Amino acid sequence: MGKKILLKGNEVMCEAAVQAGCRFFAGYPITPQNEVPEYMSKRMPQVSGVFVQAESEIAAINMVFGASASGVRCMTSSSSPGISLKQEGISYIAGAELPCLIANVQRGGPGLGNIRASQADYFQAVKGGGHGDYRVIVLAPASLQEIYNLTMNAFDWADYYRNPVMMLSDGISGQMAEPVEILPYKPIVDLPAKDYILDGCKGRKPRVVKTLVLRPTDGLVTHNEHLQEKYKCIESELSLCEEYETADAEIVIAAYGITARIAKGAVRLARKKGLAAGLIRPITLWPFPSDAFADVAETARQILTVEMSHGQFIEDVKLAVNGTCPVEFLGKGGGWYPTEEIILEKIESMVAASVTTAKGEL
Amino acid sequence: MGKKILLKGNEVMCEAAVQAGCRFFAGYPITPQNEVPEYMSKRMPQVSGVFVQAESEIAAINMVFGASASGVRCMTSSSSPGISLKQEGISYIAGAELPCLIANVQRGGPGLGNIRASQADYFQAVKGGGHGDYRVIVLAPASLQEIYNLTMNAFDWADYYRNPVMMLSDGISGQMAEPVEILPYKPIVDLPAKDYILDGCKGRKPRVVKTLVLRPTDGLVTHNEHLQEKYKCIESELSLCEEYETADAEIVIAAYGITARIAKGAVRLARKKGLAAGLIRPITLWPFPSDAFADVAETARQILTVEMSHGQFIEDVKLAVNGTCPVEFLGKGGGWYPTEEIILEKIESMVAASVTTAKGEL
Amino acid sequence: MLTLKRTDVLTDACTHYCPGCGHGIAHRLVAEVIEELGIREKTIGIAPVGCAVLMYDYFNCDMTECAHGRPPAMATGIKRIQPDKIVFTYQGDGDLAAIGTAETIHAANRGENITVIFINNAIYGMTGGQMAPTTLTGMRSTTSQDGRGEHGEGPPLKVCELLSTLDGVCYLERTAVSTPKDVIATKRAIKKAFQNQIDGKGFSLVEVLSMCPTDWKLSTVQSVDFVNNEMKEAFPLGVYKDKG
Amino acid sequence: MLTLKRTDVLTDACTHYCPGCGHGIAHRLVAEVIEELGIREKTIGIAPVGCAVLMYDYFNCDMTECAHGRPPAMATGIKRIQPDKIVFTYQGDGDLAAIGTAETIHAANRGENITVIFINNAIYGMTGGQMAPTTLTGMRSTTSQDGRGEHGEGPPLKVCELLSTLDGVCYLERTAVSTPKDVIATKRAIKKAFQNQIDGKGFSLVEVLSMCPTDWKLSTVQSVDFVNNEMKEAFPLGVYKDKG
Amino acid sequence: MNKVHFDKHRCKGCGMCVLFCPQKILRMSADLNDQGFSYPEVSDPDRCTACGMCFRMCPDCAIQVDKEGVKTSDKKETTDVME
Amino acid sequence: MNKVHFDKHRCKGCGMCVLFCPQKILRMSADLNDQGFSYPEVSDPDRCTACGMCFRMCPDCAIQVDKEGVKTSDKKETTDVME
Amino acid sequence: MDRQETRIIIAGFGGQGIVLIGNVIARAAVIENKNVVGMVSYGAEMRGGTANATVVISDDEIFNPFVSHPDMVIILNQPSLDRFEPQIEKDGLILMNTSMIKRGPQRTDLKCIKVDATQIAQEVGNLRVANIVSVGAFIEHTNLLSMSSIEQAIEDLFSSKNPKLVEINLKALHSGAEQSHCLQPVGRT
Amino acid sequence: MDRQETRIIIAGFGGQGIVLIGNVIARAAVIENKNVVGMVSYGAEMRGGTANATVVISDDEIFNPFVSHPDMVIILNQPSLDRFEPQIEKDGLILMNTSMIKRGPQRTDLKCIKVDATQIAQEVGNLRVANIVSVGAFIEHTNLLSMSSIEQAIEDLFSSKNPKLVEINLKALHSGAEQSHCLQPVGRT
Ligand SMILES: Cc1ncc(C[n+]2csc(CCOP(=O)(O)OP(=O)(O)O)c2C)c(N)n1
Ligand SMILES: Cc1ncc(C[n+]2csc(CCOP(=O)(O)OP(=O)(O)O)c2C)c(N)n1
Ligand code: SF4
Ligand code: SF4
Ligand code: SF4
Ligand code: SF4
Ligand code: SF4
Ligand code: SF4
Ligand SMILES: [Mg+2]
Ligand SMILES: [Mg+2]
Repeated sequence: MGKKILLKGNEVMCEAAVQAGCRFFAGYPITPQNEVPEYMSKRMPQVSGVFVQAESEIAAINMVFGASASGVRCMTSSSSPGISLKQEGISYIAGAELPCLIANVQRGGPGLGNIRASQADYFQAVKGGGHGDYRVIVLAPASLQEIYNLTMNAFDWADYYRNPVMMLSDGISGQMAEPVEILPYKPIVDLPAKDYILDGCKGRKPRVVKTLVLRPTDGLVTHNEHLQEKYKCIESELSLCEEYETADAEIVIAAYGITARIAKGAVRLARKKGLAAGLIRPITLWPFPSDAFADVAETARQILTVEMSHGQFIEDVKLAVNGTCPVEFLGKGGGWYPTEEIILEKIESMVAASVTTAKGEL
Repeated sequence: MGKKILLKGNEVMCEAAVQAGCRFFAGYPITPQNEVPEYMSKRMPQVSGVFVQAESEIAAINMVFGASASGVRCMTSSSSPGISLKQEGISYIAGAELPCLIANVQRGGPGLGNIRASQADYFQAVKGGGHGDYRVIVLAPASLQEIYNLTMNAFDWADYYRNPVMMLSDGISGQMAEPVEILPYKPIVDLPAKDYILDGCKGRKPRVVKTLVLRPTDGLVTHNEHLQEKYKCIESELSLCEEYETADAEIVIAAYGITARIAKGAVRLARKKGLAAGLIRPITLWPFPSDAFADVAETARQILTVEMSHGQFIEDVKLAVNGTCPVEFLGKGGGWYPTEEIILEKIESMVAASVTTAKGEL
Repeated sequence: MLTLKRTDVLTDACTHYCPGCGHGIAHRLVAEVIEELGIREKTIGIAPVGCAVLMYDYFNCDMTECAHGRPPAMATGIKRIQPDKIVFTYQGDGDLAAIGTAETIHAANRGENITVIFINNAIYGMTGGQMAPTTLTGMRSTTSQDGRGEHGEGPPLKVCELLSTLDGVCYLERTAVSTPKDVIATKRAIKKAFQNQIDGKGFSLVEVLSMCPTDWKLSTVQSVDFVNNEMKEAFPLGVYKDKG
Repeated sequence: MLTLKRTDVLTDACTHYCPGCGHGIAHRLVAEVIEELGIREKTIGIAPVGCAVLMYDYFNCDMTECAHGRPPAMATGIKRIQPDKIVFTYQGDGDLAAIGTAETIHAANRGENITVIFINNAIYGMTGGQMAPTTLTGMRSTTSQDGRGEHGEGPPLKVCELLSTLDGVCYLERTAVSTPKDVIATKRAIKKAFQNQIDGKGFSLVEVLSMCPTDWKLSTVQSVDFVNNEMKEAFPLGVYKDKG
Repeated sequence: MNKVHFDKHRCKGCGMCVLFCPQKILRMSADLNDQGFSYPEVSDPDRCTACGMCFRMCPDCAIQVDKEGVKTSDKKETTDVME
Repeated sequence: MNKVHFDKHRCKGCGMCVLFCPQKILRMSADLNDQGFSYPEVSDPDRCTACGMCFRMCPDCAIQVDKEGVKTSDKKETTDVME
Repeated sequence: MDRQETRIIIAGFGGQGIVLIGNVIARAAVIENKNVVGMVSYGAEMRGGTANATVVISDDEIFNPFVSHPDMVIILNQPSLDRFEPQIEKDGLILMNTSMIKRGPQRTDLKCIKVDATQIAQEVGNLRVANIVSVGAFIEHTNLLSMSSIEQAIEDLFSSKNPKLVEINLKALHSGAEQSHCLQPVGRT
Repeated sequence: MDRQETRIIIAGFGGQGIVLIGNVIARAAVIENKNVVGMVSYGAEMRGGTANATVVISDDEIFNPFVSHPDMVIILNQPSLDRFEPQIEKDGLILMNTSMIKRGPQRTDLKCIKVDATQIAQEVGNLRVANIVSVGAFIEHTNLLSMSSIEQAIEDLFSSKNPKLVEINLKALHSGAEQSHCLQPVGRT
């Protein structure tokens, strides 16, 4: 095991990106992700990469669009309002099937909101805040080591599937510091040649990177079908999920990212109290590990969704479970943070209610 | 009944807005919604209103933000890529609880896509393409007369709930012309006084319109809880839905907007062929008329969702039905248009399959 | 007896600004002008996203706060609907000259009859000291750690010079708050920028060179010197446009 | 024998442009310059969202098409990664001077080493004739039906004049394609703008006054007259900046 | 031999060539091409000076002009820059 | 009577007043206010000319200056514009 | 498929007044209190290409406003014939402006109205009314709408602009009606 | 609640070096191979107000990185005392910089470390090391981390910058350890 160093989540993500060969970063300051452009502004020149502080989030995502079309591993980062501004660009990049990493260090909304952590951009990330039928691979790490590892993987997946990847982080994950092992980068998939790159047409036919499809009349329909096939393939290959103590769990908590981390603590407490609790934690939010949820729903009596928002993630839980198991909710937006104790309390009240119901049924 | 006049859908929406007292429009050209700014540029001065061709969609939505804070009924309009750009602004306006109308005359995506009609911005509109836990009332008219009526209602609902309303139109609905009865405006709810308006603090305490909530630390949590309560109230008061031949239907088509209109034709054809088909059509996409869907799911054997996208609306159908009834899908994005015949075919194949299954079950 | 004291157009609240921050001085000047012109009860101010975002807590008039960079657009919406009201925006250099470039230029070119107070502190204050469009060449910030200009950042953007080419603009002046004399000149400029609006003359902007000791990582004294020596050289003070 | 004929840097495709549209002439000039400089195999062009969006079908070199108004940002991404390649954008007035204002100004001010061909036809061509930032005062369009300037639209935006104030910019020239002489001057300017990039001199922009008979609702002859008489008056031709 | 040649199928009938021909030897055809446009015809080929004005103003590259007697510098077959 | 008055609680200890007092009669306190800042004290009140420089430069409006003998024009109680 | 409605496509070059044809027909349908939906091709598709418009007319509710397989087409130029002929419903109807189209339809199941629209328009005195000439021929040989509704529609459209326009368009309309002929499907004879 | 972990809040004025305290403690924990999570208050909340940092240390996995109810607090100024005292867990610990804080804690269940940090720092020769003085006192009177890990952390942090800084900070650390005292909870005596 290598030496562990203490870094902020935002910095961990950056260093992983650098290790994975990211050589272009464009971004615009916004709290709580400022460490990202700051780190990159220092680090990129050191590795002969390019850092550009863009005039806006919109410019930044379109610079990334250009960098990606040039074939380099590239990235942008922002927090909630800034990510909203990037939606058009994300739709373009997804439509053009270009790889890149987009980090959203979520903060409280709506509007300017505040700068506390939040998970209220789930819909935007997972369903698509931009226009059209596109998908972005969405990753939700729950520890800084996982931020590190997933960020490296993210670049591989982006290249492999020619698709943007979003790192859905949050103010706590970005700001907290934790010891992390800086592992060397090793690609986890065989990477295809980038035969779409615009680098001048020397010795080959000119290439075009575009999203407009006017001809034939149904050309865009065909392109969309192609995209959907790719998305199905990603769904079948990439759904990642962690389960903890679910085997015999009667109440399974569904949570992702920092919330899942806290929920794990709650499961520990519950187990100590003799309650059969477990945790299911999607690591990829899209593709959503629906099968794992469906399986859990077969054995669990109840599922408790915990999120730092007012019920977004829960929709995917419900869709996966498809009515086979009741799904309860615990969550708020705007900078509310769950604690192990609050979650435990909710578990206890669910147990109590189900006992009551059981009695009532007699 | 008044005289009917022939207008394009985009113009119908504008005229309804003018009739309902809309006196501010800001927008930026984009096909297939250009008739909207064009009509408004002519019409607004005639009624002493203000038309501004903004430098961008972002400027337009923020002009509307200002106009709404001034208390006037106001509106902006765009098509898919332009609506993506407005997401930050929409989140702000929703967070500040200001009324306005936003029209999305959807076109094919992702990216620049094409200019054919589409319904692939459903997620963006209904789940929220912007950041944070906010909701926008989303309307989906299926005829030009309904565009007219709902546009007038939209301003009432916006004022009543202090919430942005989105008219989710599409290239066909916007471009087609149909005879429409230009009815005079009558408010459909008792409108509350606009006691939030910024008009100079003469004779009163200064007011603030804002979305930043820093203090107390949980101020934004409280604000979000308030918003959620309002949203619950809207959900209970405003879910609108049309049902057609559902009472005895074995196969119920779920569709909205222009697709529902075509689907209705398919139901007619199916009935002629002796197939027990019906149609359920949400008029409000948010709030989603979940109860009506749940009811239908109790009597129907199968539900068929039809949409001009690759499976967005279907998620709300599934959530409403919650596993009580199988939900099939027919749809594509990028400018694919369903016909009565295609839908009928799908119905027939579903019937055939279910007969086979029934046989297999024997 | 003439008393120099806090105007009632400011609320009692203590600001959240750092010690020695120029925003405080600029706030007082704007508030005093509003008082002197007797327009408090018809003024609507627009706070930016930037250190001054909380100015709605500090001003005793109707206020709003707007998305980062969009105050001129929001002001357009307000002023067009209420031409009899006085509408001003108060914006930082990131807000006005980076993300809000398009909104600034087009509101100016349309000649919107509004007043813009532009606080140029050559840095992104609120977010903790990143490079602004107006950061000086060679100046270090958290995102130009080798000094601006070393990695293709270009020279600082001069907003008054830029806007002076627009036919729609009425009045542009660059001032500072780093000496008492500058403060007086700034107030005069701000007053003129509001008076222009009252007189229906159109778009007026006052660019105020202002101290940010915190993110410059300088003491108050050093900050004042920085404005007086470095910033005034990069951004010459004066009237850049005056349609009269 | 010298033959004036279609360059191979253009594909065989017939353009979708309307009869008499200036885009066709401008395309030829850009293509010929690319040929003459021998840079086809290292050129990457960026099509705008506007009537020229399909130019990727017409140019025989690597091309991309980008979100409306963002070509300078995309060009920045491409050029920074491939400084040895020749990167140009080709943009309309809506693209470059309305929605893309911020991207234009900041790429220019950073001195990005790219070439921008700016087709000013005073109208939103592709979307069917709405007012552009460069629409002339008094000129009617589908969104300025009483003539620009009657409802607070402001005067036309002069891009070369605006950008000329930016220290980061290398070369700015305004030309036209409405007479053979202008066409020749335009080609010379475009060639210089590409040569500057080859020489690493930084941001060069050529603004080309161009005909849009369709959305002006004029004949070819009237369109040519409109450029020569009205547009050239509002937008004086000439070199606005040349760092040499 | 004609010095000026028109690609009738590429032509959109805009008339720019006609307008700018200094010799005024061009006129639009009565016939329409496949796109439905009339196209230029040379009324008096002998008077063509091969000046290239028509070529320069044609938005559709539908014209070719052969300048006899003018030497082709190696790489610069097509040029508007008069050197 | 002092012509200059400090609102110690509002003061953030920036020292602008000290820096710009032409009489050099201001200094920062050893004591700290509730916010943790030292604040200005007048070393020699008699030498205060009520020039208002300290007031003008104070970012926190923590200073009041009474200009005796100067008439208050009706509406303009506070003014930096020297007329 | 048995439908109550008639689905029409009108197609030609950009400048041939395609939109106006659709407009006149749709307005006449409104006058006759029928249900009608009209649509015009839009956007970049137009530039330098063919233009087309669609009209759907029905006594019943109209469900699908979009026409991909028309019952009837009005074709003013050759490229449009090439494009739309294959799409026409079986046993449908085609109107051709023979001034601009050299060949007849290739399908044998179509009823075919022929009118030398450009030529007639020239005779009427204005090349631009060739579109209304076609309308005259179209109405004359179909049972869709009455000639008087079309006349009314033309009046509604032009009277406010210029009464002279009403006159010349009506003249064009009637000339088209008179100087056209309708061939029964070749296949059937 | 029985937790394996120790949750610490450090609070004071912006300029008092709060972040550094958190950093030193967290790094020392890493040196001892413990699990640790540190966080610093950020953004607009800082401007002109108090700053605070949190550290959670545990031999086990740390689940909740966010500290709302600390077991221990290090308080360098009066407003922070007012704000954080009520949040401390029952029977927790409070360290106070008595140079800046006039009153003692109001709760009777808290163990209380007192150190005249600003005063001691002045004696050490640099007002700015008052933060490290506090760390010395904190480590001396708790069993959380060894003094040698803290020394190591200080060296890691400062040696690359300026060796002199290492020296003065170590001196501050030890002075703090020596010149502080710990009071048992009033309630318990
Ligand atoms: C869309 C968006 N992008 C970025 C931010 C983050 N942000 C807040 S303030 C600010 C810039 C502050 O700098 P400036 O405008 O110069 O004001 P100052 O704080 O210096 O007064 C930024 C980038 C945001 N809130 N929203
Ligand atoms: C975000 C976005 N907004 C608007 C549009 C619609 N749109 C397409 S081209 C165009 C403007 C075209 O005008 P111009 O840039 O002047 O180019 P021209 O067609 O005149 O050459 C607009 C507004 C779009 N595609 N995307
Ligand atoms: S960071 Fe700078 S601009 Fe912001 S309050 Fe502090 S000193 Fe003022
Ligand atoms: S609309 Fe105008 S700019 Fe566009 S192709 Fe036609 S003439 Fe050219
Ligand atoms: S080459 Fe010159 S003279 Fe000959 S046809 Fe062309 S324009 Fe006329
Ligand atoms: S200029 Fe070109 S396109 Fe125009 S008429 Fe002449 S040959 Fe045809
Ligand atoms: S009023 Fe003038 S002299 Fe008196 S303390 Fe203030 S600055 Fe000094
Ligand atoms: S200028 Fe104001 S805030 Fe600064 S030290 Fe003096 S009184 Fe205090
Ligand atoms: Mg600033
Ligand atoms: Mg244009």
